[in-house]
Amino acid sequence: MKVLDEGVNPLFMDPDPDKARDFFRQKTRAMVDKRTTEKEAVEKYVTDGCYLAIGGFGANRIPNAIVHEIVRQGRKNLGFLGHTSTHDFQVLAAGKVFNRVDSAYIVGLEARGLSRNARRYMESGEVQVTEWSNYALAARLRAAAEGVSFGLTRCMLGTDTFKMSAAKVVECPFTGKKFVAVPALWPDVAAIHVHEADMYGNSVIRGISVADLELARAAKHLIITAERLVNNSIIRDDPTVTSIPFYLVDAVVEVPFGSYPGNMPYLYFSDEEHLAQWLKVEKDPEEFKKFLDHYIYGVDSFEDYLVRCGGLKRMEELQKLESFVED
Amino acid sequence: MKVLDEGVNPLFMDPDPDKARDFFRQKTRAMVDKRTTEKEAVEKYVTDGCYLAIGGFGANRIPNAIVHEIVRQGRKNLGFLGHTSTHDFQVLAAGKVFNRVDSAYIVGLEARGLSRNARRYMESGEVQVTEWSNYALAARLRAAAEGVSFGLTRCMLGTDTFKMSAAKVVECPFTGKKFVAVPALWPDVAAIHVHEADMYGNSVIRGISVADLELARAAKHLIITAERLVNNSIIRDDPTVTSIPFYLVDAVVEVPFGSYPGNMPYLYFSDEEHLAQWLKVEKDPEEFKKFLDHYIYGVDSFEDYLVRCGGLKRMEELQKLESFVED
Amino acid sequence: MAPEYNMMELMICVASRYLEDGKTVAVGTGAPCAAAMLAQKTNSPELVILFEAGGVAPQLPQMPISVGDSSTFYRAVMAAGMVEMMTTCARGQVDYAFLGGAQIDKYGNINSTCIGDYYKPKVRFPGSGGANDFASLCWRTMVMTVHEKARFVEKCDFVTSPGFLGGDGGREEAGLPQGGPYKIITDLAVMGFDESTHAMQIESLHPGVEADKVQAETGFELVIPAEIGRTEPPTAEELRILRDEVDPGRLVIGRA
Amino acid sequence: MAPEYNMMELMICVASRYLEDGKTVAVGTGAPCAAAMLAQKTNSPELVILFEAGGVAPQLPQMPISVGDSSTFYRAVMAAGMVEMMTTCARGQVDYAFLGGAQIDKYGNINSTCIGDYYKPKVRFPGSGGANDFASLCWRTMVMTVHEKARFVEKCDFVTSPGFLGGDGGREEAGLPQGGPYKIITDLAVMGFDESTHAMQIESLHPGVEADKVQAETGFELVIPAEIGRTEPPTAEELRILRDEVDPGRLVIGRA
Repeated sequence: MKVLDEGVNPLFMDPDPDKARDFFRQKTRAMVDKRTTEKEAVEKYVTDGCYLAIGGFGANRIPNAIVHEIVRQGRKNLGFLGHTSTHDFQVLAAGKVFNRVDSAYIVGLEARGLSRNARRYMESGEVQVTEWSNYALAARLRAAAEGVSFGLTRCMLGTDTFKMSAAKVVECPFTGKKFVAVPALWPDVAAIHVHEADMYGNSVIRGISVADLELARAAKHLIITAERLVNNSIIRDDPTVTSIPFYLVDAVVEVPFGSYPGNMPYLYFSDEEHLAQWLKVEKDPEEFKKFLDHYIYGVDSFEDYLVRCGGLKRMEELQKLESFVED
Repeated sequence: MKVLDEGVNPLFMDPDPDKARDFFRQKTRAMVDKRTTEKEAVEKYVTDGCYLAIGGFGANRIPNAIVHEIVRQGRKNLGFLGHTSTHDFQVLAAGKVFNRVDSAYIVGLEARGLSRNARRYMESGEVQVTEWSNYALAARLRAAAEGVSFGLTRCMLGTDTFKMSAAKVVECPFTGKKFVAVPALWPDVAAIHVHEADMYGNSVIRGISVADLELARAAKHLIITAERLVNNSIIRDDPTVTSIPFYLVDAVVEVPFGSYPGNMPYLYFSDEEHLAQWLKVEKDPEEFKKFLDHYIYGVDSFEDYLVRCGGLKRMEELQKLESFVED
Repeated sequence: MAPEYNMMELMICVASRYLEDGKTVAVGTGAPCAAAMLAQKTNSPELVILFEAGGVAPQLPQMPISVGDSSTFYRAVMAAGMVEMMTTCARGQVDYAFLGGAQIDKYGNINSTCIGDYYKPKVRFPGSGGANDFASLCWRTMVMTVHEKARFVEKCDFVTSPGFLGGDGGREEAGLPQGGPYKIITDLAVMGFDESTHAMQIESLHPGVEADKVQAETGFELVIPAEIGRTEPPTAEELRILRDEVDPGRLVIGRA
Repeated sequence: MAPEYNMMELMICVASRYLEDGKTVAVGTGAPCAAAMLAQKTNSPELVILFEAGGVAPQLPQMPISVGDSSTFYRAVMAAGMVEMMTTCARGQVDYAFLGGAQIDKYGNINSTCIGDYYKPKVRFPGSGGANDFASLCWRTMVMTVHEKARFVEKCDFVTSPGFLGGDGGREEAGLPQGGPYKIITDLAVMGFDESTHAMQIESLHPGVEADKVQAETGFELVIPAEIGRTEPPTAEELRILRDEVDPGRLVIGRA
């Protein structure tokens, strides 16, 4: 296949579909109890040096208990899929857990501003970056989910985003038109937060799915955190809404308010005060260190973090905000 | 892009994504009332010589009112997407409406047997055929839905199915591995039967979606038939289950029992007696002609057909079968 | 006294034993579906049944008439679509698939498209459907069929779905992923494939059947190993479950 | 007496007028979202708002904080995903998208990645996000920004998202579909692009602003047509709707 142009940055993961097939062949398809804790799930599946992806959209439906646990356990040298990441990236950057990033959106928190600490880390030279667009990364995951070694898009053509990617420009064998071939990406492990899951991992997401359906299918190991566990019979009552089947899943952790301080559609809104506090304390590295000790390193679990953030009272306020009922 | 091998059969539709874009640019995105009748929808969107695709899976969730109407209006020289088609193909073959077919599964009715009439038509030399597999055709629709000119799969490699297709073998620019490039397919018109739709075309499918989500996005014109019309507010109550948004849709027709004699999940089972009658009468061309006159040409509407098939009493029996309650 | 059984019951029982626990199997209507259901109730309670149109792990209330009918996702854990199922195969997460066809050759290639010249077919069959996809992408494809010379042919009129293509190295050369035919279960014997040449070989003979009978009903030369197994006939327990729980309406086993 | 307004209100009102009825617009948080909401309540009741993370035609209960927060699909007609939205753009069904960035050049190329050398950036910004996708695939991309020399540059340090690239024929040569920048709305003027060269040109000057002021705040030579329009200031009705219905909390219009 004639390559007309190619990006110059490193490709962090092997796009060989047969190696992925060999891996998936060994992964069990038995419908067995996969319930565990965030501590055990991270110990087992998020190992130093592995390539990690986080579901959701930055501060919306994120598996924040897993994100905190990764930082608390002090993981190092991870690869990271920086697609639609905001607060999750900010937390992981605070822990300096990654040293290479496939980036589409990093260091920012959308309308809230930029994370000074994440920027410092990215400007430090400690992190290798390869550029992509959001859709290019989704297309990489989708190609992996489809069991092929590359996907096609017309995004990135003609730009420095392409130049600083690891994509290639190819010619369509039917029309002669140019397309960007993006290499399939099978992350070693992904964590996704969902509304409901059964003990086997069958999961239901309510509202937008962002790129999580593709991610769930591309990830070699998948950790599901769920707002609540439901009986398998509840899943079977309405199989149309299941979007992640059990055989993709390695671990299931029940974490109520698991997306906090992020938004969880239909359940609770984001805690903008707490998120603003993150941005504020990042201005002073000393203060930030204390902040991290208080909220992440100095607690035993995500539940303790929720307590330090105001506990049930605060959660109820955020539930009220999510109802969008006028005052 | 180096082509290592290619199928020898004709490609019926242009896979140029820019021509499709120009078409879609003109199609309105206004949320307007699209309700109409099957008669008007077929008159307007299924024109002689156009390329047609039918949703569902042969005798499951098929838009049979549209299929009958196409035959009744005597359309000719259509192209047809013969993916997962069974009874729909049988009816359209009875009307001799198509003269070229992209085929993955035709002339058969799964466990029920083969349609003699459809076979006769396909063996007559009147119909041009290009071969594909079910997934290859789904991948062609998906490529169109993604706005690219081809999709990738490892299906069909090494077989006569590939040889008699219009696909090409290409080499992955990352791994050097071989893949089949299948050309994007934008049907001129598709009809899909759904459980619920609002007047704008926002549609809900309950149960398996087969290849209809890809088809809805690939088709230039889309006719939705729905078991029932619902108020837009019902759609907005649970946007997670909408799988076809209004801007893809040109016409909305309310057709209760619209998949009859096919199965409609959760509502009614297939009428195996009526389907068996089709296969039986096809043995005798004279008897078959009378049969078609009675059930299709001699009725004014699909509702009349339902009446001739036993009307409400029969429909209630099929509803009971669909409950899967033990006798 | 050994229980009595018909050939369909034998084939289903034999097929069910090859389906390992904790694996996925894509089934069609009829005998393959019965074999998978039987396996779940005997040796492989954690076998996962998939249907190409989108049904995942249903609690089948009856024998499906279509691989897309409501029963195929009745109380399923997911009701997805065809792309979902076929890409699950492509990723390497589907272990077994059952195929059917009008012809099969010595390398397990299958014809379900036509008899005679492609452009002027004597008989036109449905074509690939999902068969080529399964045969290309699953780890192990299986066939259940009656054993007759017109069906086991030296060369298929049309290769719809790939077996080992031209034999050893055939799939690799074509670019197909690892996989291919695993067991061909007929009313006479179970055939597998020689590990090096990938040619079809007899693995076990059904009760009362000898190798020359199988060869006589086969249109190409079978590999006949020095030692051939003898198919274990259905047990009373297998037959009880098959008849009482899997196919009480005798829709499949009544067809023998 | 003409109503008073701030620059943010002006930009939002002006932007809203360019959004035609019956079209789709992909919006971000803040001013673009306000412009789209205002358009729906004035000239374009059938304008369809889309969010890149999956929200389709929501009934926005408040200004979104994130393009993926719950409000972006509150009582939407569909809650989909990113692939759905971006492929809808790719198919040619998304008319407008709003982009932002740290730098924009004379051909409408945008930088939202970094200032300085890419490998040793002086400042690292978020990168493309969905911006490159929208700029590549939508028919008309729009920008709302303050007008300052450091932002309107001769050459972007990094081209994150494509405008017309090198000018006439730039997109075609790169293989991009038809599309590209449409209007750049600042606190000084509305800029469009010359039809043949695709270089940025002044289309209308805001009340009280002259062309030399705009040029002075621009780091490259603007095309200045012989006749330049004068931006119609916000009407009382536009301002009333914007202030009372679109942004009663003054989250966006309070930022001027």
